[in-house]
Amino acid sequence: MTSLAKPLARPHAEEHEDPREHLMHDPLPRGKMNEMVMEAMHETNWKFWVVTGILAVLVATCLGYAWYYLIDKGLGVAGVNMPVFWGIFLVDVVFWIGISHAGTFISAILRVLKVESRRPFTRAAELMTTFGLVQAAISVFMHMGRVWLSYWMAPIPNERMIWPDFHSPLMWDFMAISTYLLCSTMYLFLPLIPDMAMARDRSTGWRKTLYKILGLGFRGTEGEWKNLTTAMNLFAFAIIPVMFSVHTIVSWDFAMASRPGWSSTVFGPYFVIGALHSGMAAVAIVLFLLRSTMKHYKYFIRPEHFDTIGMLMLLVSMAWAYFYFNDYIVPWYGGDVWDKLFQEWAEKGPLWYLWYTMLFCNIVVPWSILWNKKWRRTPWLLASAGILINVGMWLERYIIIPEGLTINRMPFTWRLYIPGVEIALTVGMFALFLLLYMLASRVIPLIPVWEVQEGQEAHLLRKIGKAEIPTLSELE
Amino acid sequence: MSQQFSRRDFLKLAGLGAATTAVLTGCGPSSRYVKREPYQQMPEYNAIGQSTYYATTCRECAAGCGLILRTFQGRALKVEGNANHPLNLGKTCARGQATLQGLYNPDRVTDPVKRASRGSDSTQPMDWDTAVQTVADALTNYKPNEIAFLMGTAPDHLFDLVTDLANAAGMNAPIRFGALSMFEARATLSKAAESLFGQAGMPSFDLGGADVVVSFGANFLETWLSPVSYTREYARMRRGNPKQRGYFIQFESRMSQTASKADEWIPLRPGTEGLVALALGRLVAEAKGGSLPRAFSGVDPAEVAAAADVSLETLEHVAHMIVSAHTPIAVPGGSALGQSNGQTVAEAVLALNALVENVGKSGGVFLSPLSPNQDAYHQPASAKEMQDFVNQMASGKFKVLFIHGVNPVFELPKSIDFKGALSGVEQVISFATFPDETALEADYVFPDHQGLESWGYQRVVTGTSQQVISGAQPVVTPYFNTRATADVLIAAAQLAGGKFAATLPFKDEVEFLNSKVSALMGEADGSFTAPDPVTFMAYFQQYGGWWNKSDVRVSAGNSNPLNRNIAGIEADFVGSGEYFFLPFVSPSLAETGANKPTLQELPDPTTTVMWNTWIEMNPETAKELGIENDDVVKVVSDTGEVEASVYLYPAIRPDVIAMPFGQGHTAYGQFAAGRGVNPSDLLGAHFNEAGDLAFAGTKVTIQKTGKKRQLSRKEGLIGVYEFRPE
Amino acid sequence: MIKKFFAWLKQPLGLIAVGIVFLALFSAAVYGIYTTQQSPEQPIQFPHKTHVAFGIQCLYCHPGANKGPAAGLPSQTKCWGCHNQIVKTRDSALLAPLKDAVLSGQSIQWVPVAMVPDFVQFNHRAHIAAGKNCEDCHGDLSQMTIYENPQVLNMGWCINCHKQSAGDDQALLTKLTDCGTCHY
Amino acid sequence: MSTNLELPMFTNNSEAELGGRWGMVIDKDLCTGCQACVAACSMENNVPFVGEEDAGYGRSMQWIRIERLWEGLDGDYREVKMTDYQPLMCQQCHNAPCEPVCPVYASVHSMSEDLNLQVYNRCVGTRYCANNCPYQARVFNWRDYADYRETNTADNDPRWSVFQNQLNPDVTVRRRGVMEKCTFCIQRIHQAENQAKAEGREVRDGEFTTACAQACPANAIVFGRIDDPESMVSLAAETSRGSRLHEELRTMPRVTYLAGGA
Repeated sequence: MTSLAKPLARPHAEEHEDPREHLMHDPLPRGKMNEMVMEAMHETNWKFWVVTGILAVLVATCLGYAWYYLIDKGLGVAGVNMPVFWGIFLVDVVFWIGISHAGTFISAILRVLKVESRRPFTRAAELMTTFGLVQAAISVFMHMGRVWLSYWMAPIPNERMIWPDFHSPLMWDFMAISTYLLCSTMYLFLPLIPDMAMARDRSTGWRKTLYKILGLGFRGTEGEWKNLTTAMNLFAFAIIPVMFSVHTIVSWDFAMASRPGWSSTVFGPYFVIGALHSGMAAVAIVLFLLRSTMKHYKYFIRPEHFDTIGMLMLLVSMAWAYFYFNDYIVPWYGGDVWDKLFQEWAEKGPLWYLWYTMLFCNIVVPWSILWNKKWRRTPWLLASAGILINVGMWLERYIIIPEGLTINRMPFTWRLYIPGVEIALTVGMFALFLLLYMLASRVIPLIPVWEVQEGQEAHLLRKIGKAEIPTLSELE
Repeated sequence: MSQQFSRRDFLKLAGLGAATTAVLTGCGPSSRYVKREPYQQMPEYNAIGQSTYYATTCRECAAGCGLILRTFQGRALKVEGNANHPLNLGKTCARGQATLQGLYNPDRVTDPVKRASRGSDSTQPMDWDTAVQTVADALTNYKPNEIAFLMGTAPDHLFDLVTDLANAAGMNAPIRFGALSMFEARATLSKAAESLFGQAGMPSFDLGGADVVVSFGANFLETWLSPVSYTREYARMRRGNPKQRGYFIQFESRMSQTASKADEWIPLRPGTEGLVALALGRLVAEAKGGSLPRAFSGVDPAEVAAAADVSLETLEHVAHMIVSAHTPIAVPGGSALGQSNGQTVAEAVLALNALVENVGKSGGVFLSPLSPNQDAYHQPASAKEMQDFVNQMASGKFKVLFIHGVNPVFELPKSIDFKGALSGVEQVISFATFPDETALEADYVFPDHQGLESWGYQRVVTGTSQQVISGAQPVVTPYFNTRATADVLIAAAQLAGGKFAATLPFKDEVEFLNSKVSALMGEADGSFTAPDPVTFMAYFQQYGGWWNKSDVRVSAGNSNPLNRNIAGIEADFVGSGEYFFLPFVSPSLAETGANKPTLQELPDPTTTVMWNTWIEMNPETAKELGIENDDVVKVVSDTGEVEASVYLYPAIRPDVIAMPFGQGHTAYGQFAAGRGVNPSDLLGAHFNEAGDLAFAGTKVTIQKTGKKRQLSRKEGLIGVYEFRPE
Repeated sequence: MIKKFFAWLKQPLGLIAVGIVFLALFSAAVYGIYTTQQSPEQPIQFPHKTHVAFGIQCLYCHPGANKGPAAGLPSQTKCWGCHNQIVKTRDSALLAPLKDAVLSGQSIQWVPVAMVPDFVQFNHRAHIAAGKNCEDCHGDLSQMTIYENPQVLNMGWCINCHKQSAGDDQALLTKLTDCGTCHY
Repeated sequence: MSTNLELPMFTNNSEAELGGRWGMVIDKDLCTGCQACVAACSMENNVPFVGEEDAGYGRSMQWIRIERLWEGLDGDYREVKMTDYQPLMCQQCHNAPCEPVCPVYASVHSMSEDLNLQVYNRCVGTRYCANNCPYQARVFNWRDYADYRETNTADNDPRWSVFQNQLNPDVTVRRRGVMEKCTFCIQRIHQAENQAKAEGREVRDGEFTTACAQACPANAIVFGRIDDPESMVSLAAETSRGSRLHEELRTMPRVTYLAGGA
């Protein structure tokens, strides 16, 4: 990690490279940069609206109508049955929470570790956290048999002497997700304030009103900056344990249950790593999409950033592989008959191909692509690897949840799960995620301009002098 | 400004709070849409909010189990067994439990109707006066010998009424039939008993007192004769004696539900049951020493073992079990009797009992006692008699046919063309409760009450050593515009006048019932005594029947049943196919269950299939034919063909194909119609010596269709067959 | 447009409008609760207070209360049995529905007022056995014509009383606050 | 607005009171798999039917299922043996895995009866309890199976509602999205207890029984008080043939299975 933390600390080792390849060494005037970001936000062509329209229709039908249908008819329209009481909804919950992890991880950990190359893409990642959590929460609600009573999970004082049960891992989940949603939204918002202020000064009409509200009257005085930096640093440190705890708690939904294949002590770290695995990959995809669709973003998002993410992906993939086989070998060696049957079922059952696809996507793909620096720096290749990794991680959750539920201690009941309306709802959720992201790209700058400028200025300072002048972030 | 905002906030909060409270308190203005109706006049035996319990008799099969019905505010809620009833001692089977769904069923015939044309769905509702007049006209407009009655095996009081009517008026004697009696081969059993013991009657097997039970295809835990009492006796055999657990051996080519409870299931080649019984007899007789009885002298155990595809060691082992047992018993039944040599099989097995000298003893065979108001054993019509009846119908001998409580269009094999023969009958009047296939072919349907709305009694034919007449009374008022058939006949007889009126000089069904039952008042040994007929009848309904207190075990009249030849012939099989076809009665559906959704959804005990028909096939056979689970195959016999999904059943001989009877209705309500297939379509008109249908005497071929139709199973295939934990 | 609307909302007129909307919502909610607590339209405006004033015990007409779950409605013949003998009521126009019902054999369609939802298994007998009086839950019927609920019959109300009845008896408290006591 | 967390139902079950209250003994040697208990249970407890397709997909609602497995499947068909039928309903564990996982206390332990309760009106349908039940004894209302209202009909047949005449008023009719399971016929328990209380006595052994035990023709199911050492169920559970399902999980079920011939 320390080597990652100082990518520019040894520029001489890569002297043959054009120093302008690095964003930090390729500064533009501040006004120009601000204009670029604003332009990317404002200029919307017809393709954007076509895609938005399609997504909106998808959301309305696949999510809105399908969910109405699900509530009206009951969960029978989904594929869940006995013994697979949890289906794709829960797969989606874990998946989206996993996705939401990378935002915080990239932003907070890299901020804490002062990694310079994080600067342009923290916002995009943080936004992913918030929107991913929205999807996760929706999935939880869709999963419930009587969603209209879901407020019973909240500890509302009442005269009936009934509380939610704090023994229940689902309760912890509920708490963890809401905490995380709150924290990550605030963590998204804090670095957004200067940019909102910047946008406020450069826009008119309803946007001006909006940015006026969101900018909280930020004017950029010394005191404001100081407070903001303090707040951001505090949040960056504080949100890391929250992030780790959330996915650990999600894993406890499974690890606390007494089911073969679930009751595993390694699930906590394993799920966190799995979340990072899919989250990193998702960041790669999102960066690729932003870079290729948003005007001027090729300037901000460069191969060096893909390189950073690619290295992280490789590292996380290796860690994931370690945990996966740890989780695999222990029951295999431990010899519990039900655990073994579950493994046998996943590998040799009718859905054996899912297991192999998962391993291929999660291990073979990253290991064969990401070791090469040149390939790492190829955005489309990294994005493709990201898509495959996400497919693999989704399958991993699919194997744990619906496939794992097939195998229980009552062999008489073992039955396959065939998804029903969940498929439409999952498609709808992906559409909603994209739609939210696209709409957000119209109202908030997806590049934290001030952070980039801050970095560039620090590096400019450094280039002027002959002596070793430390970077701004090292000064902090 | 801020003050105003806070006021608005306050209002907002207050409004929200009120609305939430309204929703959350569950105040549900729905209470405003409910109406409560008080009793017009409260029945004196009712208490508000309390359930009332009535004793009655189950009509889901002819066994005659006593029920206690829990009723609440005029609705029947729950079937419970009558704990005092000697047949079932408070227990019920699944079909008895579901009889409520026959009562409260949307598909019942709600009014008397006239059918536009036979087989058509369009009907014209009538009023009951016209209906009664129609029956009266039918009685008077035709010569008595042109009128025929076809009745089910339940209820007995109606049969008695019709018998009286027919006898007095010179009509054809009513004939009774039922799918269960056909598949139980009752005629075979009683004729075998007669030929061996010299006395007709239904043999009863005291399993509870036996310590080794050797059953030849008898499915006594499923539908055979009286499943509830036999299941109880089975339990007594197993655990009744704390010192020794009874041992149970079943010879059957397929592991039926009964066989699945056996300690040893010995699959033999179909048709060799008689030979095996004789061979066992010889081995037992030899082991016991003394002279070899004539009955067993003609067989060679080694040859029999080869013919039956059972090892000689197995036979010797079974013989050893019998010899060393204290009270062994052999039971014939099920498919063993449904062969061309069924009566021989029954005789051979009964002879085995005679050999071990258990006839008339505890733990042995005895003839079931006759019911109190019965002078001779009446068995239901055998299939052969039904064929004769059908032939008479086709030839136009009958001008009027009354049908009650039986569905021959569905139950009889297609080759005995009941439906076609109906065209020879001018007027068909059905008293069906349900719009079944036969009612669909009737000109008029004058619906009878469902069993729980009816008066009556049922004689207990077998299953207990006491003489039992089981009483039925309505537990609820009729739900639809139906009328008791006995009432209709009595009213019609009054209208018809003459001999008819003289035979049935009753006000209604209840009066007829009294006349039949109150004669028992004088019996000293009865379960209750009463000073006068009114009290007697009140007790009769209250206790759910009358029975005598002491056991009546009728033992054989013939002193030496073994001194005779039993021809150990092998059964003949009809058809050119290579697979033995073995239809069996579905334990949950049987005759009358298919219209009840709860019974449709009860898993079959052995295969756990629900809601449909399946074809049982050994996985080896299927592999040879390239068939997998749920593949639809066509089963073809000489007389018909049916298509159904395959269940790969591991415990069946590879040369046997089995199918449950009970599905395949084309009418009979929304839960039965169009569901599954009827195996009796495959059966030809082949009979055994006693005239019972040789239903297990057919050979069939299997053809693949290339289609697949998923069977609904309660079991998961994965855990039960594929990834089995060791 | 939206901006204008919000600006308008801040004006006194707008505030009044907002106030009216919320008042309407609030009163609708209050009315909703109010209606459920009011006596509904009944086929016969049955005067409980008159009957109580005559000294008729509750259990005379609702005899199920100390025997089983439901207190029950009196059968029509029971009503008519008395009213038939009182000349004044025999031909009273107010009791015409009762007379019609008795003579025609139809049932009077009473609207239940004290109702618990289907998932609550309420048993009168246990409450009577525990020493509760009718008026503890149903209020003072000598003041009512048609019955109306004196309080909201909801779970908080039930539990509250259960807790008070149990007092310091832990075993009784366990029993009386057990979910399975009322819900199954 | 009292929220006293120290109420008994919120405290954890300790192992101090292992005695239990109601229990069941099922003799697998006697069970003939006849399904009478299943039918009786469905009729007593308003268990709806679900139709062919849903039933085949593992959604049938019966609170009891009769399991059977095979032995010797790999050998000759003569060697194939069916295991004993095993009627399986909620085992009413003392340490029930279904209880702590419910976020809303819908799956809760009845401390007064020592039974597992499923409070239908509290259930929000997370189905976690069903996942965590080692016996897979819980069933879920995937659709409105029991909705026999006239406006909500099968094939728009208004007579559909005829079925509702049979519903037991002592048992809640469940709607979609709710978990349910065997209750040991708690309505009968309460009725017997009320009756006994009114008569000033304890509930007598054999005074009442569950619907399944009542129907069982083989008398394979015995129900009663297990805290009374003289009761039929206690005596039956004492034998050496008794065992409980998945005892290794320490769920302490209240159902004892008797197996084997001896």
